[in-house]
Amino acid sequence: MEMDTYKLQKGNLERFLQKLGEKFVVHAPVESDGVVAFSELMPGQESALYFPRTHKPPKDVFYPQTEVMFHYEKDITHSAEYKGKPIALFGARPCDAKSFVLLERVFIDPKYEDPYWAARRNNALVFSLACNDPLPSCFCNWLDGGPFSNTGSDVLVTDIGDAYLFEPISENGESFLSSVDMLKKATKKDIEKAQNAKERAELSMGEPPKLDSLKVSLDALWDDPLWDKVSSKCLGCAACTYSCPTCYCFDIQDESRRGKGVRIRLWDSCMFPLFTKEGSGHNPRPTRKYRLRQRFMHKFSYFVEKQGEFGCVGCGRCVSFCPVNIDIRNFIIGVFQTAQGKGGEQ
Amino acid sequence: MKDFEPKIMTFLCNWCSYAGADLAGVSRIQYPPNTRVIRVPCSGRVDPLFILKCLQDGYDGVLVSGCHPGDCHYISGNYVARRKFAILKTALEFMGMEPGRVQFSWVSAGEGEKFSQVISKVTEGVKILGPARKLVKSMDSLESPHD
Amino acid sequence: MDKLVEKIKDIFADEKLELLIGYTKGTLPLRATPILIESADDAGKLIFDFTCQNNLARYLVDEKKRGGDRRRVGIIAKGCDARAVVQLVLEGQFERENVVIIGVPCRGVVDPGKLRKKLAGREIVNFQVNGEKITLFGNGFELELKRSELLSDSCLACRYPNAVQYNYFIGEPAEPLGVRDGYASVDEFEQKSPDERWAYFEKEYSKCIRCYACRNACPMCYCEECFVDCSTPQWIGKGNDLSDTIIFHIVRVLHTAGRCVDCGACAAACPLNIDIRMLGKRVEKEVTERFGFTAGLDFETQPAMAAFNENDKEEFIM
Amino acid sequence: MKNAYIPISVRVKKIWVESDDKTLRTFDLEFVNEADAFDYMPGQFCQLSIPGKGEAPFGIASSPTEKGFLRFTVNRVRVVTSALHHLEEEETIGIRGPFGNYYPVEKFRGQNVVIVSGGFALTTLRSLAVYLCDPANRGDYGGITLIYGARRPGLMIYRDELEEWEKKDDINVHLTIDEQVEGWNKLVGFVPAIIKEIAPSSKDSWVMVCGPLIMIKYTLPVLTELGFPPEHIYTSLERRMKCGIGKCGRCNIGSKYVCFDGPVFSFAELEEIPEKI
Repeated sequence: MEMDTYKLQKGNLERFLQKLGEKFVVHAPVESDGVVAFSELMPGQESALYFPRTHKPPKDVFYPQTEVMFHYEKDITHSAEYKGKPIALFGARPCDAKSFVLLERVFIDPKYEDPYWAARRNNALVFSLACNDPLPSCFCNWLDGGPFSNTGSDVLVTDIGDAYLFEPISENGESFLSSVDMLKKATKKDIEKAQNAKERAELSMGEPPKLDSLKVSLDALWDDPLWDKVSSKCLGCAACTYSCPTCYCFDIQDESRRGKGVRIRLWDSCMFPLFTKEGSGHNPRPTRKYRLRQRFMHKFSYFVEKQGEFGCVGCGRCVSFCPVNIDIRNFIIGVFQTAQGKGGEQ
Repeated sequence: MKDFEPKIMTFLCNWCSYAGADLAGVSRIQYPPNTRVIRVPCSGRVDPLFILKCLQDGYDGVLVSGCHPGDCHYISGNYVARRKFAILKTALEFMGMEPGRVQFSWVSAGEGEKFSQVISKVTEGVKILGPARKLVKSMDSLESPHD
Repeated sequence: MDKLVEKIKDIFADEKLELLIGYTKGTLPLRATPILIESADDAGKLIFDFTCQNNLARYLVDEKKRGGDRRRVGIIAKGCDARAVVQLVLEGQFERENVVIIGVPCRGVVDPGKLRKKLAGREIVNFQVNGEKITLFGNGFELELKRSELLSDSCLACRYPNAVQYNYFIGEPAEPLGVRDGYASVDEFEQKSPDERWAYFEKEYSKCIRCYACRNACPMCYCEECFVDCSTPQWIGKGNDLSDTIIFHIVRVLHTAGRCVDCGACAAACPLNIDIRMLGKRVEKEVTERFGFTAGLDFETQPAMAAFNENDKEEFIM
Repeated sequence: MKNAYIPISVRVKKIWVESDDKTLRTFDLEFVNEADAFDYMPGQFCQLSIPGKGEAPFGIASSPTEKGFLRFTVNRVRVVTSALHHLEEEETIGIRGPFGNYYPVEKFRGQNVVIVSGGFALTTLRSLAVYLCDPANRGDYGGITLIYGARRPGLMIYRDELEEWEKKDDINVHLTIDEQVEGWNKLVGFVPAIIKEIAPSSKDSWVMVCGPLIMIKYTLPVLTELGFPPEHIYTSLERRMKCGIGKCGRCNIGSKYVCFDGPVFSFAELEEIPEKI
């Protein structure tokens, strides 16, 4: 089905978001004290759409860092799935939008559905904002993404200067857009402008390396000294995994007081020793080398095996936040170089 | 607020302050009933984390009491404790915690009277401050919306 | 730079080093990265300049945990790194004779968090230094800043820019920057009302995502099991509840009291630019004034919190 | 779809101490609401849940052929297991499951099975033995051999039952302890040595082995020597787990989640995975 592209003058954005708020709880990037993260947009509050890449990824909109799973009192349990209005996420970048597709494959599989994820994610609308100016640390184009990629979006929004173009991607997106009067049909010239911005943005990112053989190369390097080298400076913190839009590992904990309690789930990180430490004290991943290998293998080998794609969207947050500058792009290049070197030796 | 009866946690060292409390008891000296007592071997045993934990769990005040300097059963436990408490108090008050919430005292086994005075003073101080707010862990999430 | 490399090569041979902890060029502008080299042949990768922010002493702790504290380890040390090494030796974490401290003069290092804040979400591809001015170049923008605007707050208040204890010193000792009096920021903050101060800390710590980058970047945080990871008993919740988070930060500061060398590694490591240093600095001030102790200056003085004086002030005791 | 994170209420029907050092207790549980009862297979596991303490995974020790109870044997280690040890009969706790795969009973239909176990890892293998020996299933399988070792008699779990089995002729039971003690008139020696001694035929035979890693490590070469191919040797793995349904991300060995793709794996499968068990 051919769907129309719409146009919204920038001055009307607030009104548009109000309209969106009638049916949805709107989450958008908001700046608070120097930190830009997604949160519920309050009436009159300004969204930080100018900000290229939010400090925190929007995964916490659908998968909060700490979340009550159920309440209990003695034997009685009450599940605590989200019961609010459907969520509209406005201003996620294409890399982040793609992360929802990857996370969805983990949380919803044929055998088990995660009801907490589903309660927030189902019926949600994702408006992603195309990146006219990708950052130097962005590498979405290495991973089948791009600054104008629409994977995981219901609507792709493009900034064309004085206006935003709204390109419906899903039928849900289209049906919402077509219900909003203040949107006008985009002209051919508008679409051309967006097209130009897209070409410029894609060009600015340069030619990406081909990652087709990354999984095979990685699998072959399981015991390679490469891991000692990469992990030697790792601090073992979770700045990478907690800022990653596709990292989803969690812990489950009980908190209680005087007979009442909750079971909560909270983000956990494969970089922490406790992640795999067993009750007996045995830890199958005893050092940072094992843990760092798990992180990279999970993203570029296991995830591929399980979910058919790399578990990384190339947002570049870990590149920017790692306190010791472990650069995942460098790691990938290093893997190819090491694999090639090995091939040469044989 | 007039009816506010604070909950105060006291950590008493086994050798002096606990005995002091005991003496206050057998001597039938009156003091406010707002305290819960945890007996510890030495004031040096009290990890500042215990104190923070009490505040987090909703105690309105915390008192640690040990032997007078020079009288420690373990020679120097209270000297080390004194340094830890000085730093804890500095940190908490710098952050904006009310000074009266966390208190320290030396009470010997013979000071039943002093013990009751200390408890009265701490209780009165905390009463004026009102219920603790800072650092208290909200347990709202424990309340099921189904109740 | 060649001088550093040549000197290190000599030291490698003279001292029979088996490992050297230093810095090399990072992948981002204004970001050096730690490097561990096991051979003098790799010395050419070493650099030292104002982008070398990480406190390398924390890798001594790693080395010990790998069971390698019998190896002879060299470490490139700014004033703060060297003080951290001294403190680690003093605490029995590393043998003095196995660590070769190679002092380098420090004129302050870039705090990556500050840089991020200045750029407001943008990123740079290059920079140029002109005396005290730094020009940052991004895609389609240029930003000129004073060097001091990018330096870590710790550097701006640093009193020991050169290693106090060292085996070698490469270069001419640096003068302290003296941009701010050491405790000025703390004293200023203390003028606010208690409720304002509490609100400030709540606001700062509410940004925390509990990634523990601050803890893990700190050379003094070497416990086998951190109290936040302990499950029997579980002291505090592991989620991002504000009260749990604040307790984590207070206890982290208490545990480093009298040991903290104010290197600023914790603050620089924070991905969310939380003001981690403020509370620590106040505690450091108290340790200095009350107990007359400054961490990491010599190998003899007992650390403040492991010692006592019968005449310690006790005005706070009821 | 049902919320797989919410525990079902079960009542503790019976508790007994399993080992002389009192670190092992066995629990028979029954569903508070019969409607919650679930089907399961030998080798699957459940999460036992104690409000305020948390959850821990345990292999199901009862067999689906035994009706009216679910059996678990719990080693007291930390928070949840200690809380379980403090339970009394008639108390209720939570249970989630059954999770994971099971011993490949369909694959070895009509063939011989050797069950090898050490210490308190007998739990799910007890389930398997009872399942195979059930009159409804026994005819479907060839010879069944059980080789079970413990450090000393007092640490041998389900001992009364094992002694009953020794008298039966539909299962060959070999019990061994590490070192001779007074009054022990059965085998003495480590499990791998005993297997070597008994030398079960590998012809049309399958091995299900579960025990301490060190036992498995030394058992494998013996089995290989006896001619068992890795495709015919299965084990059940343990890992720290939380969700039990392949989502929380911690129990993986390579790309396999022990909770979801396992816990039962053949050594042929494990050889494919670079990460060590």
